[in-house]
Amino acid sequence: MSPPAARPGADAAVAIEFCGLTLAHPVINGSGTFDAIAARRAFGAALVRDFPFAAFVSKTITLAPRAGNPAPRLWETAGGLINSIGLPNKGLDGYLAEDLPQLAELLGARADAAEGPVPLITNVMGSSAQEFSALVTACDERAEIAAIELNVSCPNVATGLDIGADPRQLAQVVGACRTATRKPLIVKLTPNTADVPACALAAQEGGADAVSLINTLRAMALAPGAGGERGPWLGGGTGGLSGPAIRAVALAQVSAVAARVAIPVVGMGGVQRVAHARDLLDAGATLVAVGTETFRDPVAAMRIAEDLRAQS
Amino acid sequence: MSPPAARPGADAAVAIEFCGLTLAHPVINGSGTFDAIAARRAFGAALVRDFPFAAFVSKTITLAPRAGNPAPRLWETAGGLINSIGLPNKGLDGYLAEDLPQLAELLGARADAAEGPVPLITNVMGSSAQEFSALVTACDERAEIAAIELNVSCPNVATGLDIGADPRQLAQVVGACRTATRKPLIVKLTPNTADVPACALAAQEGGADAVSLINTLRAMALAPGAGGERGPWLGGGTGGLSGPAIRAVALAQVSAVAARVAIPVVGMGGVQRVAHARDLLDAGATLVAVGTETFRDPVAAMRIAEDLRAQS
Amino acid sequence: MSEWAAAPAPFVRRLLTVLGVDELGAYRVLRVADVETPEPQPGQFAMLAAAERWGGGEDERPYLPRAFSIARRRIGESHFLLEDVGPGTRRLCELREGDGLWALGPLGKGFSPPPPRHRAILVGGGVGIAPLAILQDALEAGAETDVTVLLGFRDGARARGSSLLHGAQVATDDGSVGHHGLLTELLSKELYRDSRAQVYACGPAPMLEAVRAMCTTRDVPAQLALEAGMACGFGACYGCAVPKRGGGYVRVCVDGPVIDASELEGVSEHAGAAA
Amino acid sequence: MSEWAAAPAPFVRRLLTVLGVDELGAYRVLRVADVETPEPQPGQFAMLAAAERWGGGEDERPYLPRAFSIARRRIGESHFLLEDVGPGTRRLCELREGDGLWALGPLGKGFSPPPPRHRAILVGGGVGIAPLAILQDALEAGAETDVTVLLGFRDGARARGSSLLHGAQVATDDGSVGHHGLLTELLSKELYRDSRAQVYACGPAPMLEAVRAMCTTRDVPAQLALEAGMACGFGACYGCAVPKRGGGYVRVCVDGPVIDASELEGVSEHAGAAA
Ligand SMILES: Cc1cc2nc3c(=O)[nH]c(=O)nc-3n(C[C@H](O)[C@H](O)[C@H](O)COP(=O)(O)OP(=O)(O)OC[C@H]3O[C@@H](n4cnc5c(N)ncnc54)[C@H](O)[C@@H]3O)c2cc1C
Ligand SMILES: Cc1cc2nc3c(=O)[nH]c(=O)nc-3n(C[C@H](O)[C@H](O)[C@H](O)COP(=O)(O)OP(=O)(O)OC[C@H]3O[C@@H](n4cnc5c(N)ncnc54)[C@H](O)[C@@H]3O)c2cc1C
Ligand SMILES: Cc1cc2nc3c(=O)[nH]c(=O)nc-3n(C[C@H](O)[C@H](O)[C@H](O)COP(=O)(O)O)c2cc1C
Ligand SMILES: Cc1cc2nc3c(=O)[nH]c(=O)nc-3n(C[C@H](O)[C@H](O)[C@H](O)COP(=O)(O)O)c2cc1C
Ligand code: FES
Ligand code: FES
Repeated sequence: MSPPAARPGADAAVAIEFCGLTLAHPVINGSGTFDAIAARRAFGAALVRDFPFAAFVSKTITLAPRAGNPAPRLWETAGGLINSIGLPNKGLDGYLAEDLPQLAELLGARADAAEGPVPLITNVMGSSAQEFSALVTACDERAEIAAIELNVSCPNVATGLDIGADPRQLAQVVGACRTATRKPLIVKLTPNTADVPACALAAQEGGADAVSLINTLRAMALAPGAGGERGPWLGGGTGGLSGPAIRAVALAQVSAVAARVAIPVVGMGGVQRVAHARDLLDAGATLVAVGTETFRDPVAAMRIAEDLRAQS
Repeated sequence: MSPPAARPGADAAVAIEFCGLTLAHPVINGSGTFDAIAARRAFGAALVRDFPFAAFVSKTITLAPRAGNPAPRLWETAGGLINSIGLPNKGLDGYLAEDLPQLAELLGARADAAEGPVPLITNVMGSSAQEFSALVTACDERAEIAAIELNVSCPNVATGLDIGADPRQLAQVVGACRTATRKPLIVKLTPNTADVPACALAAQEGGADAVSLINTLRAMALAPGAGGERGPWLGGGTGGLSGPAIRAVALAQVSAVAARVAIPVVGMGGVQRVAHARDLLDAGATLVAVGTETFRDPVAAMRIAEDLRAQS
Repeated sequence: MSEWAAAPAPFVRRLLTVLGVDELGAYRVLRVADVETPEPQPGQFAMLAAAERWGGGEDERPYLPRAFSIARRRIGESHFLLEDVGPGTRRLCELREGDGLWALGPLGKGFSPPPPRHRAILVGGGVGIAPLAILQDALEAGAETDVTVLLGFRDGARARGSSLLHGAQVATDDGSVGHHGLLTELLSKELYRDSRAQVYACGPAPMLEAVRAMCTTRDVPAQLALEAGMACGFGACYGCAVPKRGGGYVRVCVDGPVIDASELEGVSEHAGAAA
Repeated sequence: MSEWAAAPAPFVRRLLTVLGVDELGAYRVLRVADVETPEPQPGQFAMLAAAERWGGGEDERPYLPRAFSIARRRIGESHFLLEDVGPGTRRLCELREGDGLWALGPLGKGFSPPPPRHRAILVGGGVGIAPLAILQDALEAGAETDVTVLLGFRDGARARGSSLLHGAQVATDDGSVGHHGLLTELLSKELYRDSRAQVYACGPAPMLEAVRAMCTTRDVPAQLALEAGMACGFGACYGCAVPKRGGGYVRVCVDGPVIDASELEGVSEHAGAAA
C-alpha cells in the first residue's frame, strides 16, 4: 500500500454514468464516514487536489440540529467497528447556510477542472414522510446539490422499528420525496430487516433512482467490568457494526437486491481492497462506497479506484 | 490454551438450572456444530469421558431425510465462517431409530455417573405448524430426549421468508408444538429480521420455555474468477455467517431479547473465550452455546466452562 | 496383511514444537516433535494451525485450522508436506524451529492393505503424494508386497517432491522431468503389464477421476484419498461432503479421506488436491 | 511569542522505518526515521499502525490505527512515548529496528505560546507527559519564557518517564519518588508563588479536571491536551467527541487535542490519558 499516484481521471475504462451524473470512477464514500471540510483543515490543499471520492456523500442531515450521543462513541470488535455517533449535524438550515457553500467551493476546486466539480450527494433523515419531504424540498432548491440520499434507518416514533424496514412506509416516504424533487433520489436501505429486496422494490416503486446498502448492523458492547451491573460501553447504548465483519452480509444483500431491482445499486460494507469492490460490482452494484476503511487510510478509495482501473 | 483438566463436575459455583434440567455448567453446543456420534469415532472413549457440553443439542432433524447442499459448503471470511450445509439429516424416523439409541448410550456413559446423563436436546425444523407438531409429537414419546429446540429459520414456502421472522406465524407454530409436548421447548430465533425481541415475545406467548439465539446471519461469497459470469462460491448459493464476526450482533440481540422476555435465554454467536461467554451471561443469558469455535478447538466449551468456574 | 490399526485421536489439540521446515523443490516439509501421537494409519490426516499469528493475514485469514496428510512418522517426529496455495499454507511454510503448532489428529479413515497376492500401485499427483509416502513405508514394513510408485507433477520444481518416496516413475506436464504427459498413461502401461493390483491414488480431482475411471473399467480395486474444504476434521460441521454413488454425500473427514473407488460415481471438482 | 506554525499533514499514510524502541521505566520511546513530516506544532499527534501484524491479536485487534502525541522531533526523527495498555500499544512496543510503521500526521490543534510576560507551567500525568516534552523544546527555543515542569506518576517505574523532560518536580501516588501525593498540590504551591502563568496540562481525566478547576477558580489560563477514543484522527468519524461548555461536543482530533480550559465545563471521564 505505497502512496498512490495522482487520482484517476475520468478514464473511459472506469468513468461511470450514475443517475445522470458522470463520475470519474465508481468509488464514493459512505455517508458519515468522511467530513470534507474537516479533512481540508487537516490536509489542506492536497485534499482538494487529490479528492479521493468520485462523488461526495454528506453525513446525515436532519431538520433540527443534533449534538449526537455521549461518549464513548466507538468500540473496536473482531474485524469491525461499532459506532454510536448519533447523527450530530447542524440541522438543515445550518448545513445549507454554513456547510454547503464551503463544500461547493471545495468540490469545485478539484485538480482536473475538465472533469467539473465532484458531485455532492446530500444525505438526509426525517422521522416522517413530512419531515423527509421538507428536507428534500429544501435540497431541491440548491444547485450545489447533485443528488439526495434518504437515510431511512430511522426509528418510527410509534413502532420503534426503522421506517426503512417496512416496505409500505418506505414507499410512502420515497413517494413524498419524489414529488418534491427531480434530482436523483438514492434510498439508503437498512440491513436490519428480514426482506431487504422487498424494501428495495418499495423504494423503486416510490420513485427512487437508486438504492444504497448496507448501513451498519445493530450491535453492542458491554463496558469492561464484572457482574450484572455491567452497562453498555457506548454512550448511546447500542451501535452499528461496520467494517470487514459485515462484508459477507453486505455482499449477500447487495446481490439479492441487484437481482430484484431495475435501478442502480450502490454497494458498501467492509470494502478495504479492490477485491472487495470487485465482488460488489460483480454482484450487480454500479458504484461501491468505502466507509470504515477510510479511517485506517484516508486515501483508501483512491487506491481502490486505481486498482479497479488497472484491472479493467 | 493448554490441554484442560478433567471436565468440571456439577459444581455449585457453575451448576445451573435450565427449564427443569440440572446442567453441570452453563455451556452447551450450538445445533449443527457438533456430531457426538462422529466425534466418538474420531476420539473414542475420551469423548464420552470428557464430554465438553453440559447438554447436547442435535443437529436439525426434519421429517423427511435430507442429503444437504452440493459442495462447496464452506467459505472462510473476515473473522468468520460462511456455511451452506443444507441441514443434511436422516429424517425423523432414521434419527429416532438409528441415532437416538447411540446418543442415549453415549450421553449416559459420562465419567461422573453421579451427575446422570448429559441431557439431550433435539433440534427440529418443519415447513409448517403441522410438520413442527408432528416432529415434536414423535420426540415427546422418547424418554431419551430431555428437551426440544425448534429451528424456525426455515423459509415459509409461500413468502420465502423465515417462519421465525413473523411473530404471528411463530406464535402459531410454537402453540401447535406446545400442545404436543410437556418437555421443555426452546425456540431458536432467526437473527435476520427487524424485531427479534417481538419474535421472542411471540415464542413466549406461544408457550416456549426458552429462546436461543443467534442463528447465522445471511451472507455470501463469490467464486474466485473475473467478470459478471462469477457465480456464488457456495453450492447452496447463499449461506450463514458465524464466528467472531457476528459476536457483537449476537450480544445486541441477546441483550435486547433478555430485557423483554421472562423465559430463559440461550445466547450464542462468536463465543471463543470466557470473556465472550461472560458478556452474554451478563447481558441476561442463562446458558451460552459454542458453535464455530468448536471446529478450531474441540474442547473449547470445556475450556470456557472451566474458566467461568474459575471466575465465579 | 491384516488391516492397519487406527487408534483414536487424543480429544484435545496438542501444542507441538516445530523442528524445521525443509525446502523440497516447490514444496516444504514441516517436521514437528511429536511423541504422544498414536501411530497413524497411512492416509490419516491432522488439523494444523500455527500457535502464533494464525489469523490477521489478508482478510484476517487464516481462521480455521487446515487439514494435512501425515506424510511420514519417524521416532518422535511427524512430517507434513506443504504447498503454499493460500494464507494458511503460507503461514505454515513460514514456521521456524521452535515455533508452536496446534495439531489435532490423527483423523479420518486411512488406506487398507492390498488383497492377498496383489501388487500395490501408488499413484500420486502434486502435493497429493504426501499420504503415499507413509503408505510406502507401511507396505514395505509388511515386506511381501511388490510396490510400484507413479508420481505426476506440473513442472520440474514440483517434481523434486518425488524424492519423498523412492523408486518412483515420474511424469511432468511440461516434460521437464521423466515422462512428458499424463500420469494415467504410466498407470495404463502398468495395468497392462499386470492388472492384479491394488491402486492407491491421491492428487488433483481430474487425475483422481481419470484413475477411478480407468480402474473401474479394468476392474482394478482403487483406494482414493480425497480432499475437501474442511472446518473441523472430526465430523462436526458437515462441510467436507462429496457426492457418493447412489445419491447423498460422504464426509471426507470421517468417512474418508480414503474412499474406495466403488463408493463413488465420480470424483467431483472440489474433491481433490491442489494441482 | 507568535503562534507556533502548524503545516497541514500530507494527505497519505506514510510508511516510516523504526529506528528503535527504548525502555524508559514503565514506558517505551519509539523512534522512527521521519524526514518529510512537516514540523509539528507542540501538542499535535499522529495516527500510528504497525505495517505488519496490525490485527490478528486477541479478538483480531488492533484494527484501527492509534493516536499518539508527537513527543519529540530531532533532525530526521520523530519520537513517541508508549504505554502498553492494550493490543495496539503492545504491538507498537514490540516493534524493532527496521520494522515498518504507518503514520498519518501531524494532526490536530496543538498548544499556543503563553501570553506576554507569563511563565509556563507544564503539568503532566503518566503517559500524558509526552506532548509536554516537545512543548518544553518549543518554549525554550523561544528563550524568554520561564518554564516550570510538574510531573505526576503512579509509581517509581513510571516516574522514570520524567527524564523525557528536564528540571521536573515529580510527584508519585506511592511516594516512591519525589513528592508523595497529588500533582495538583505542587501546582497549587506554584500558583501561590506566582500566578501570572499559562498552564499546559496533559494526563488522566481526573487530573485534568482538577487542574482545570484550580486554574478556573484562580483565573489562570490553562490549555488542556485531551484524549479520546479515535477511529480516524482527521474529523471523519465523529467518534472522539467530548462535551463542551454550553452544550454540544467538540471533536478532540480536529478541535483539539489541545482545548482551552475556558471551552469546557469539565473534563469528562473518557477525555483523559491512561493513568
Ligand atoms: C484430508 C486432507 C489432506 C490434505 N493434505 C494436504 C497435504 O498433505 N499437503 C498440502 O499442502 N495440502 C493438503 N491438503 C490441502 C490443504 O488442506 C489446503 O491446501 C489448505 O487448507 C489451503 O489453505 P490455505 O489457507 O493455504 O488456502 P485457501 O485460501 O484456503 O485456498 C485453498 C483453496 O480453498 C478455496 N478457497 C479460497 N478462498 C477460500 C475461502 N476464503 N474460504 C474457503 N475456501 C477458499 C479455493 O478453492 C482454494 O484453491 C489436504 C486437505 C485435506 C482435506
Ligand atoms: C490525541 C491523543 C494522543 C495520545 N498520545 C498518547 C501517547 O503519547 N502515548 C500513549 O501511550 N498513548 C497516547 N494516547 C492514548 C492511546 O491512543 C491509547 O492508549 C491507545 O489507543 C490504546 O490502544 P490499545 O489497543 O493499546 O488499547 P485499547 O484496548 O484500545 O484500550 C485503551 C482503552 O480503550 C478502551 N477500550 C478497551 N477495549 C476497547 C475496544 N474493544 N474498543 C474501543 N475501546 C476499547 C478502554 O477504555 C481502554 O482503557 C493518545 C490518545 C489521543 C487521543
Ligand atoms: C462512524 C460512522 C458513521 C456513520 N454515519 C452514517 C450516517 O450519518 N448516515 C448514513 O447513512 N450512514 C452512516 N454510516 C454507515 C456507512 O455509511 C456505511 O453504510 C457502513 O459503515 C458500511 O460501510 P463500511 O463497512 O465500509 O464502513 C456510518 C458509519 C460509520 C462507521
Ligand atoms: C456449520 C454450521 C452448521 C449449523 N447447523 C445448524 C443447524 O443444523 N441448526 C441450527 O439451528 N443452527 C445451526 N447452526 C447455527 C449454530 O447453531 C449457531 O447458532 C451459530 O453458528 C452461531 O454460533 P457460533 O458463532 O458460535 O458458531 C450451524 C452453524 C454452523 C457454523
Ligand atoms: S470437516 Fe467438518 S465434518 Fe468434515
Ligand atoms: S477521531 Fe474520527 S472524528 Fe475524531
